[in-house]
Amino acid sequence: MNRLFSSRLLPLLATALVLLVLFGAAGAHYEHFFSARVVLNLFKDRAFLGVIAIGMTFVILSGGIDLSVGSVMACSTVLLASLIMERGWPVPLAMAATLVLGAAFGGAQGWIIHRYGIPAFLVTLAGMFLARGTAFILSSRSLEIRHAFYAKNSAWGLPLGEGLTFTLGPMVFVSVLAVAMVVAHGTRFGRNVYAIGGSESSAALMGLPVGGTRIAVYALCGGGAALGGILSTLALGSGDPTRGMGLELDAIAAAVIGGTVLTGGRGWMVGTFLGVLILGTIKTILDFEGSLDPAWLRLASGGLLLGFILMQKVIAIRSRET
Amino acid sequence: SLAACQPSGPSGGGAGSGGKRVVGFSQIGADNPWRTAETESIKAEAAKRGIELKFSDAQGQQEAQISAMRSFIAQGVQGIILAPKVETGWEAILKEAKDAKIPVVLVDRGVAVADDSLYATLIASDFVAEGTMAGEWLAKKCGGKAGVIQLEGTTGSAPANDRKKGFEAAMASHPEIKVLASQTGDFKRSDGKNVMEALLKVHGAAITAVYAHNDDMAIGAIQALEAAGRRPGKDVVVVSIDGMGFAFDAIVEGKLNATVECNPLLGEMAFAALEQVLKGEALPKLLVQKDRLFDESNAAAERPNRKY
Amino acid sequence: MNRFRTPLLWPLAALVALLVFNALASPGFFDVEWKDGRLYGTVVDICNQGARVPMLLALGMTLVIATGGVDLSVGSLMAVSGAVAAVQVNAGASLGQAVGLALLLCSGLGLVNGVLIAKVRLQPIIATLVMMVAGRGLAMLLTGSQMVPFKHEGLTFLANGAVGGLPVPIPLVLGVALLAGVALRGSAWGLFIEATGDNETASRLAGLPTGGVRLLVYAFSGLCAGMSGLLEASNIAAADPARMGDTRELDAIFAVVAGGTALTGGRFSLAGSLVGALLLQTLTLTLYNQNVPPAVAPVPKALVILVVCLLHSPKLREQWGRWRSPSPA
Amino acid sequence: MSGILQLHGIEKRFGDFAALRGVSLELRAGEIHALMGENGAGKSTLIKVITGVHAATAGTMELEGRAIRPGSPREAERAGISTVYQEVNLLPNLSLAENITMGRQAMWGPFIRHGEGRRRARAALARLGVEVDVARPLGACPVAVQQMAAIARALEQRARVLILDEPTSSLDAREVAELFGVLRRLRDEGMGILFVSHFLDQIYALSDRITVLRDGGYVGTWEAAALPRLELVSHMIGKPVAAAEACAAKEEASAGPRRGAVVEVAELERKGVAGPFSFALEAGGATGLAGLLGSGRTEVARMLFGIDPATSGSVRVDGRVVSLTSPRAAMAAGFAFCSEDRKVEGILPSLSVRENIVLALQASRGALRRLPRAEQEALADTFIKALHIKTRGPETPMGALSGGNQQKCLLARWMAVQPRLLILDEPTRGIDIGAKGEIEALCAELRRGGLAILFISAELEEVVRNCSRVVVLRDRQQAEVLEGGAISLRQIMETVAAA
Ligand SMILES: Nc1ncnc2c1ncn2[C@@H]1O[C@H](COP(=O)(O)OP(=O)(O)OP(=O)(O)O)[C@@H](O)[C@H]1O
Ligand SMILES: Nc1ncnc2c1ncn2[C@@H]1O[C@H](COP(=O)(O)OP(=O)(O)OP(=O)(O)O)[C@@H](O)[C@H]1O
Ligand SMILES: [Mg+2]
Ligand SMILES: [Mg+2]
Repeated sequence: MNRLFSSRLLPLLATALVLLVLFGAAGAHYEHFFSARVVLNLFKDRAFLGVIAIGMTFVILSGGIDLSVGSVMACSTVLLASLIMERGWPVPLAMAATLVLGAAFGGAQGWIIHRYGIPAFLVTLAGMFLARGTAFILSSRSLEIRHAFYAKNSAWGLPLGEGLTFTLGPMVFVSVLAVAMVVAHGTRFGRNVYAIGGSESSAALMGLPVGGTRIAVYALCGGGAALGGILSTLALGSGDPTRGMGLELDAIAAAVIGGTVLTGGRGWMVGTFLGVLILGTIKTILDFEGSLDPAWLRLASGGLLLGFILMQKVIAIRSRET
Repeated sequence: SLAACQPSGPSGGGAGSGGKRVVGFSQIGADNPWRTAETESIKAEAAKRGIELKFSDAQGQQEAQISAMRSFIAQGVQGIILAPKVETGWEAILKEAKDAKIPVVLVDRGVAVADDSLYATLIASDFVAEGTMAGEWLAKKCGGKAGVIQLEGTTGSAPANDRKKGFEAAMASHPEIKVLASQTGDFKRSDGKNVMEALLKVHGAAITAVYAHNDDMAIGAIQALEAAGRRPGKDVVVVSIDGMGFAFDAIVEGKLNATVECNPLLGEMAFAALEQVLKGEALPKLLVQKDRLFDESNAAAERPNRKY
Repeated sequence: MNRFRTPLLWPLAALVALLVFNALASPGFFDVEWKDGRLYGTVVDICNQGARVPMLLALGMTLVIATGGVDLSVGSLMAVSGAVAAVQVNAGASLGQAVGLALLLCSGLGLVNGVLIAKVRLQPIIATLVMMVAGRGLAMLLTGSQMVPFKHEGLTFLANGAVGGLPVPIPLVLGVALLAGVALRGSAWGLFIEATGDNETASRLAGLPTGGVRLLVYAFSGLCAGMSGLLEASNIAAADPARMGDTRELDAIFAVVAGGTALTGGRFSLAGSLVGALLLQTLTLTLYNQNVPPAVAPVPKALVILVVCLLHSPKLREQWGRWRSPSPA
Repeated sequence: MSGILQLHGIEKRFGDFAALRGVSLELRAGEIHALMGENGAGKSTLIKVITGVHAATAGTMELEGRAIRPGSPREAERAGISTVYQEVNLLPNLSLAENITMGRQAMWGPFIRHGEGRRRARAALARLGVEVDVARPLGACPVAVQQMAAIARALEQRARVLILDEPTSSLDAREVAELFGVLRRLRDEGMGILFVSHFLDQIYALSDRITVLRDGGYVGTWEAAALPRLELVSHMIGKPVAAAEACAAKEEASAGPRRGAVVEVAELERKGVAGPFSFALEAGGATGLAGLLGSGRTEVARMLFGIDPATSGSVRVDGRVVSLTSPRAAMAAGFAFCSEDRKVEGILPSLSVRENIVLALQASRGALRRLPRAEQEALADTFIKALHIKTRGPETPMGALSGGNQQKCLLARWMAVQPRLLILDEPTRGIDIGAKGEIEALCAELRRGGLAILFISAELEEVVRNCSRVVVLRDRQQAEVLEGGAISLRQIMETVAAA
């Protein structure tokens, strides 16, 4: 029983282990790396990616994929900015509207995927163009949000000493993670997501609500992207239609590094959390290195990613054998 | 289990490796020759001054630029050079830098912040002015009457927005100049050629001028014009922005009519400014690059001076 | 027969619809002239620009997708190929050497993708994502991150010359497609690819070399990306390592699926993919021709993707059928 | 007794093909009703119409007097119809416990009580006499356990109507007995049970009434006690009793001439999984593997075919040691393996019947020596005729065939390569009696040509009938080898049971 449990969680443990090794090695090599500030930055800078990756994990667990998250995020930052600054909406209302629209957009994609049996890849590819286009139509340039609410809340947070604060972004990220873990593991909806990902036809034959669950999953992911957008406006104080280009690949990579299988049905929310931290650590290492020219930077980030995945695989296989 | 960290931020001139000065440079990307020239210039200047440069290539993402700046702050660099991707969104990170007493020098475009003490100075080109300059020159060259194709840069990018704005402002006073079509060539030579190829079939002889947001797209357009049997530089006026070396060559060959310089060699100015701030000297908030226009009258003479 | 008809029907229908729209909206769309010993016109442009990138990439991508995989690295491999060729000819290599080396390297990198997927058993998206990032780095490394212009008649001829009045890329891509089609259907590789994509476990147990099949398709995809990169570089007489082929993998994937090859693997149709790629290119040129503002341009693109997918959807047809002949309750 | 579920004139078309043509059926409360018919007769399709997987093209249904028209299995389940489908349609990625309780979990507010779920699942399986770790992922369990889980899931739901589509195809005698006990109890509690099986013994042991379908049409319904077996078979095949007799007679397969050992297995073992095993397989002979569920029969087959290669021991073919490190290597040694898990390891659902049949032969020839299309078609035709594969044509996608017909295609795939050794794991799963005879006859013919067969079946009678040597397994080890006259049902049972 115990052995079984650990063997199922093995990829996860391997991931955590490799992250620690990576962090430790970098800490030994670069001055100032081993600091509270670097760890905090990891959370601050990836909060929005984290939220989006969690939504993406739900989608991947259900056997789908969502390429539209980067564009939806960009679109919601512009929408929010223009609602607040151009229409004068109260900030909470504008945020709520953005969240609802993001979720509705995701839900609509889910509905098309389910109703017409079109591959998620394509529907969300169309969604990606649509949301990006909409963002550009809303504003072709970045919009500043200058508002008392933002001034007050963007720097608000738990003081950690040494002038460091655990700001709203990381807080939201961590709470979303906690909720996602409970939902994925402990609720019917969460288990249905795993079921659909395991085998859609079986899930349907077992009488599970396939359609509703699928639509909800994409709505969740769309909502997550919108929330990510909101967090990014809080962190940056602006909306920008070009933000989040290629973000979908980062979100997918985070989920996969965390052990979520792209064919669906297997994976963990904590894994995605680790995946986000790993991507962040890799980037931080490259920034600390700071002497790579762009060509080597790309080779190195590809190499680090590959090395990480290989190491994770080797550890998982080794420990299964012994 | 993290080791207690030292208070970060610049601890006199001693932080970094072995008393060497460390400066961070956050670059937007490496996706075009102009930007590569800028990066090279800053790297070369750092090497010349014996400064260790922490270079970060954000691959086109503002978020990556911000996290790079956070890493710089965590490393306790003495100064940061930032080439901001867009105008907005820098308030928080600039404040973090200021709190850590690290001066930030902005290069090639500005930021929108309420409190201009957040950065030391801005060494910038004025994209709107570039667009206007190109427009005015084109209007003069065509005698106030033309059918123009505008090749825009990457949709939503600051230079594309501003160069379009500046150009259209110039056109406002020339009612007989018609912008026949305005399409994005994504700042790429290949897309510039593809778009031009297509538009030539639609507008044909009505096209008498091309305005491209960068030199690359202009070269692509010239190739398309030639393939269609037109004579760029002669029966079609081609104007672009950036002033890259190859654009000068094209002017000398008579295929490109003019290019507005947008100087990427900011290294020397940037580091000079940084030195001044670190010494505690006051600096003007804006050091505008005087961008010049080159056409057949002065391109050949200038060509040997071009380093990029 | 059956296999031949179904996948081609819908992308062809969409293509025809788009062409009809163009014929009505922009007179002269179908005009073709004979100029300097070659055909000249919008339709020729569509085929030419389409042949250079989406069609070639789609050929390779079709086989990859048929095995149930995907190849995100093709855009970066284009850049690698262009970089190699440009650097080679500038160093005085002959056309054959430059082209040969570029294609060899790209097929090799494709093969690396294949090894990571078939032997190391990484998920295709991840393996090719790594190659997408690293390949771009390699291209930039080869060129010192600079654009590399070249003056080489042979190499520029590839995309700018004409054979029998047609721009070279058109007969080239048709030739590659024909060759691939004959090779796949004339041998059992086609069957093996489809079987691997349909049910890999079962195929392996039936004795198919599923690993070899994967190696082959990723190498072929790399080769196609290499050819496409050569043509793109040839077209502008320069290699653009940082930007060439950027996001073109999405175009290729769309072309393949529009052409009736399912993303889940199994049956494939090369002809369908070519039509899908043409559809995409026609759309792009239509947007230019109609002077749709670049900010708005993604929207019609999204709509066309949706419509084509809806046309393919068997569920939609089923629902239509039910709606048209309601059964007695 | 009253009709709890009534079907009137149910018709179902797939395109222009009529899979069901006006089927009417009445299921009463408190009866076990057998649904019989040859492969492809339309049994599974009828069940899928009842449970809302397929929408009927015409016809009506009533459940307890009220008209129903379920649009999905979910609606059918809500209405009180619980179903075990033909293939195991559960979730391989989730635990047994979750599979059994999915959708009906015990809740605490919005949260699932996982512990309670495991308890319930354990109880449900225990009712069927299965003791396993319910936290194990379903995909890692043997097919038989998966099938039991599917049944447990259906029983767990207190339904009015229970439908079982070939639930016993991979169960052995003991489990079948447990299952039948439970079904009888449920019948006595007033449930209506619809039951599909190809085992006549089981049908007669269990059912009260029998309905026969043929080619999608309704043939009739009889009291089981009043319908002699031969007459049932003749209704199923649609030919007079004499033909049915011939059909039954074919079950007596004649053994081919013995030609000495071709394959010698020595101390074959996969560490920690199964073994060691030592036995010989003769040309022209059939060797059976017998044992309980999970006794390692499938593992032996997988080792021999190089899927999970052995870690020690050797295999000789004609005296030469062969390396069995992959299926391809095993095929090169002349082995062929027809898996028990046809959905995952057998069929290629979107490829055609023809392609499915020629696949292994083509693989053994290599990609470059493509079988000419005409030869492929001839081969497919031959097997479609010889095995009576019911398909609209050789180009029909495999996924559209009935379960039994898919199984026949897989047999055809392996017969086509003309192997030295044919490993058959549950080859007659879901095959009707007529076809069983055909297949056994074909095997006999192959054996006459010098083929050796390794025969694995949960149905011990079949093993006894077909095999000239039986290797009995216990706890994933070889317990004993029985030969010739020593082979009998009793002897095998005793060996299996010996502590
Ligand atoms: N989805 C489908 N599309 C097309 N034809 C189908 C489909 N499903 C079933 N059929 C056809 O309907 C017929 C009846 O199939 P069905 O599965 O009901 O048979 P069955 O009686 O259950 O046989 P078996 O004993 O082999 O399971 C078969 O000829 C089959 O080919
Ligand atoms: N693919 C697999 N992965 C993990 N364990 C497996 C696998 N296949 C078989 N096993 C395990 O090996 C043991 C032997 O199972 P096997 O299937 O060989 O038994 P069997 O006698 O063939 O039973 P069955 O009646 O199910 O065919 C079982 O406990 C099973 O769980
Ligand atoms: Mg059936
Ligand atoms: Mg078995």
